[in-house]
Amino acid sequence: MNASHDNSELQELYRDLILDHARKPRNFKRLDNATHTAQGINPLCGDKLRLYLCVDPNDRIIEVGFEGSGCAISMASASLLTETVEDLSVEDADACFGAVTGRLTRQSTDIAAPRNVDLTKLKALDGVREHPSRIKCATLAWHALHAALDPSQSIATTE
Amino acid sequence: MNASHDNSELQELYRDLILDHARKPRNFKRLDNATHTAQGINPLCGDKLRLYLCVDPNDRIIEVGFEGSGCAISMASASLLTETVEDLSVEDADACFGAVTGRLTRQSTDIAAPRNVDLTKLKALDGVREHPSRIKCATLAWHALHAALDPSQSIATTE
Amino acid sequence: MSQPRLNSPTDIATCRDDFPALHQEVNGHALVYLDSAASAQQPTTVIDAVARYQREDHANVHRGVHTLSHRATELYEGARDKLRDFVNASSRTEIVLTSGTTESINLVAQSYCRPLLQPGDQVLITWLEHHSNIVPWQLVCEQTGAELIVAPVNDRGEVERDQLRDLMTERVKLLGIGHVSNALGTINPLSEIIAEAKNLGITVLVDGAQGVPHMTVDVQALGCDFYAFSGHKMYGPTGTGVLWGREALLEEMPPYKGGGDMILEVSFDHTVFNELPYKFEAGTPNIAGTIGFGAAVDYLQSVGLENIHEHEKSLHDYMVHKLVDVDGIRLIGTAADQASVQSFLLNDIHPHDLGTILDHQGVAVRTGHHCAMPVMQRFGLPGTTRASLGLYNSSDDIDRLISALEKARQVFA
Amino acid sequence: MSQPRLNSPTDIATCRDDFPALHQEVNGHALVYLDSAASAQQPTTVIDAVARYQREDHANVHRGVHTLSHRATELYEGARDKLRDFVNASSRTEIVLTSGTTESINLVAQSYCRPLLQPGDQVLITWLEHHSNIVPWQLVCEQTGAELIVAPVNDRGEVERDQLRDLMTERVKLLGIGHVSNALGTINPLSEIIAEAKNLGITVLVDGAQGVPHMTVDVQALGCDFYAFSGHKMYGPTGTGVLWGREALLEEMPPYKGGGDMILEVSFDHTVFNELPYKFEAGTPNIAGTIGFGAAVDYLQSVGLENIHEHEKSLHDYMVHKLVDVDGIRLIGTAADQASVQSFLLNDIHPHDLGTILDHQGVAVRTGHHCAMPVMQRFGLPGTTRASLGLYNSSDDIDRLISALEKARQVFA
Ligand SMILES: Cc1ncc(COP(=O)(O)O)c(C=O)c1O
Ligand SMILES: Cc1ncc(COP(=O)(O)O)c(C=O)c1O
Repeated sequence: MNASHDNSELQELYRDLILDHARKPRNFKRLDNATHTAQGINPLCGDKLRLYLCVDPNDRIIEVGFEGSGCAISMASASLLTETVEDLSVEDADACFGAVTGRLTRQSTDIAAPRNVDLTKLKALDGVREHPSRIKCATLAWHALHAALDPSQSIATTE
Repeated sequence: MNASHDNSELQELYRDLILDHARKPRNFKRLDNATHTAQGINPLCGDKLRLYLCVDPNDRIIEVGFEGSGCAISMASASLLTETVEDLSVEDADACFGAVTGRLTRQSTDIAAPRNVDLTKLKALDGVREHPSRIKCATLAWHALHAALDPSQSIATTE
Repeated sequence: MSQPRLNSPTDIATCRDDFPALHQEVNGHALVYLDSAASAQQPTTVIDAVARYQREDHANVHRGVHTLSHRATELYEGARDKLRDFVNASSRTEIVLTSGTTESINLVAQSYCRPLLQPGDQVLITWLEHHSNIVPWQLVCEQTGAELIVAPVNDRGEVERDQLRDLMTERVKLLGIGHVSNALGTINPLSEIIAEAKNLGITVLVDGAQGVPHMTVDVQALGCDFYAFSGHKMYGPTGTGVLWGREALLEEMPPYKGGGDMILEVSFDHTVFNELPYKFEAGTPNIAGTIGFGAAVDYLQSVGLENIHEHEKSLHDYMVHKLVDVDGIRLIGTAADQASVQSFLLNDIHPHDLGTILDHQGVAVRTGHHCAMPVMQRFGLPGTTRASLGLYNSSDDIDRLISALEKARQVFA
Repeated sequence: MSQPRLNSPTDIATCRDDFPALHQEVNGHALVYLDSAASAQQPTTVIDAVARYQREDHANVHRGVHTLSHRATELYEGARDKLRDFVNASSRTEIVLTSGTTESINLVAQSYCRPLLQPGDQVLITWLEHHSNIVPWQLVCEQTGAELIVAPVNDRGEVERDQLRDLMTERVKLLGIGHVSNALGTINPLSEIIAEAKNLGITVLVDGAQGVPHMTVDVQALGCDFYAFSGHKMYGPTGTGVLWGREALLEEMPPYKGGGDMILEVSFDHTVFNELPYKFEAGTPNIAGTIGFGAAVDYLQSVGLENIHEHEKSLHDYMVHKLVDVDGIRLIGTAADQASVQSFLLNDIHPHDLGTILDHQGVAVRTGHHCAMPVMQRFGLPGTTRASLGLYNSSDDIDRLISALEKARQVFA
């Protein structure tokens, strides 16, 4: 394998968009008025974050925030998540969970994203598919989203 | 390996003397007036016996008995033991323990039997040396003897 | 990285070829291995899966981002998936990997029973049990002041159903019962017994060590709460085992051992335990062994448990048929429903002597109490000689056993 | 049946050839394995000893009169003898075979401490400990009402001796301390610490998981009461380990698990436990793994622990020397006395990302909390990247690490 191939695969994983979101995560804040929250823990590498959602009476997510620490992939994924699900209905947000995790794990390619949601930006995460040990980093925030929307859960792990 | 060799090795182990002592163990009795006693357990096969000694004030073993159940080798060995150590001093009896176990395990050939004791009959047990998993059966009663003479022990196992 | 499997189902008649240990001479005779109930031999696929893992894929599991660590984790967790499928657990979180049946049962005794049992409570077992399904309960009863009670068996070696039923009261907090007796071969009518226990709200642990090698096990259909088994009784490596437990029960139980892997977060004020099944898996596990365990599942499934059951049943019938013709034989264990395990006595020859004489002729049997002293006491015996069959045995093996027994009669004539 | 060993001492420079796993490409690059502190690779002699046993000698141990069972028992107990010799225990009865360090420590927590500890008593550990030397004590303290107290470490990652001394009072019933920190490489000055503890009558357990691979261990000279270690950190199989304990202590302790092999006699009124070490060894053990563990001892002794220590020390010096020249590096763990383990950070690159980038270049390191979260918290870090060296590493491996780190800086530039 030559060095340029090397670099291109690494650059596929650490795209500029990822590095940008990792360095300057959007909506990196605690929401004191959150109606839903959940923690995500990846015991493998110690990634740990808490996701906050404000859901209005019509089941629309009106504000999203997160706090925590972790690798570039998990931070970028959480940051992208906050941009994606803000303003969605709870149902659509959960469908995004299915679509994104299905896409990254290649397990369920048939879960379509909701029509009205554009997941193009999230393709930036596709590089993890070549790095199986990193998939859990990319899905961590999404599992936390799913857990936050499910009243029976409060900690999401990626195991 | 031909059949006659087969048989000869088995007959070496189960000599007539062994089978005779196994079927009609000598001194197979509990001594209610025992001064020393110890149990021998071979957890491998469930052989279990109790040895009784009456030792007089001059440290001479004046009576020996045993009870228990076990394989032919362990019963015959116990029976032969009782014949051997009766009338010996405690010291000589313990020397016999060393000589017999040393001989059977081939570990310490240099432990000589006491001069005044004839261990010839015990050569009948030599067949076990070709059957390593049976050595413990042959030494069980001897370990019990050693334990009985050692005030700090009460159960001897062959492990 | 998983070992190649035949696509066509393996023919049971040729299985013997898959087991290298069977192809050797012992004391000048071709080995006849009739001790599978103690530990089965392993097929080449299992031995190779272990060796290949050690040579190519080894690293610690669950902990690393590097390639070998990922490969090791995938192989290890892949074995868990196979085991889930093998006993039809409803989820992989219910498959706790242990070092064997003994550890699985101790886990339940300490994590489930110890916090629960009060003086006056009872744990119920049967006279048939292996020490591994007795002593853990004795220990926890002593620790908690609860009482161990025991259902008797009849002269054929079957649990006395009426008396077992009478012992099931609301004082009983757990019933621990073997699937198949390793000493006598008795197959317990588990479905009925479990249904009776569950009707009374009694938690049921099945010691499946001797169940899984011989028949299809479906833990959901059985209806028990815990099912424990070992890799080495089913053609896998020793030092591997499973505790299957219902998720709802496992969820409530405190951890058994503390250490790496079983925690999410450790600090000196506050430690958060990991999810199932990892909460019960502290420390670096037996990785290679577990991968071999998975390969053993593949092997059993390629042969087919139905085929194994049928093959062993007809061999066992043949063995009993031949044994009863031997002068001076006495069968111990004659249950109506029996696995391919047979205990017996020959004249007054002590089993240990008989074992030596058979070994001398290349026939490997087990002699003694079979780690089931109480059932030996029940029959008033210090031990028996036991021939136990695996999928690789044949009627030739039985014939060799029979002629070796004849020789023993001569030696002790 | 034991594997052939070279008569001449193995030259450390050629040891690499003995380890098949090291001779492979990962992600298109020759593998550089710098994760031996998580689990070491195994030499061919170990892999072959395991496979040969499975192919030729397997049967259950301690239980059978037949030839295979006897061979298996001899090999298994032979490994115990090698281990006795390896740590210079005064008797083989002091070598309890376990599934690993984690189980060894849990055994002491449950069998030694649990019956002993009262509210008001303390167990003392340090901030350096691995979770396996923390959580078992947390559990037993919770069970008994005793208190877990912790000696701090300084900025170099060394235990604060004065504060450790101050914490040693007559309330402390046990000190649990690592020989070598797996996260920072710190070698604790055990002889002095143990002497202080023993002066006060405090029982001392040493977590030796990271000690045995790197230096000669003499448990009698150390003066501790328990020493726990794992096979897989010293080039043997996972799922194997030892608890060494002083006979007088082991003798007094109740059994840990119940089951086959740990008893002399079982009846429902009265069970007699087996002698040491068997009292603590319930159930069928990891036979093949333990035989491999014995082969690992042979291997280490053929190379010579002095040679290993020297080789690793000079490599570690070289690694530190090279690392400090890398722009943006920060070493974590700079104790005066350090084993061949080095944690570090590179700029603000998260260790997990760094691990991926190194792996991508064939360099296997460990990243994260290393099962030692408290010491990570002590340094205010979620984790580090850790390169740990084994006897098979070379300066080329270090050079590959350094250039891979340079590449990482570019990717995150
Ligand atoms: C210092 C230390 N203690 C304990 C352990 C636990 O060892 P094991 O996982 O083999 O039980 C490890 C390794 O993981 C270690 O490095
Ligand atoms: C019925 C039964 N239960 C439990 C065990 C214990 O299994 P292990 O020794 O693998 O823990 C055995 C085998 O020894 C057995 O036959």
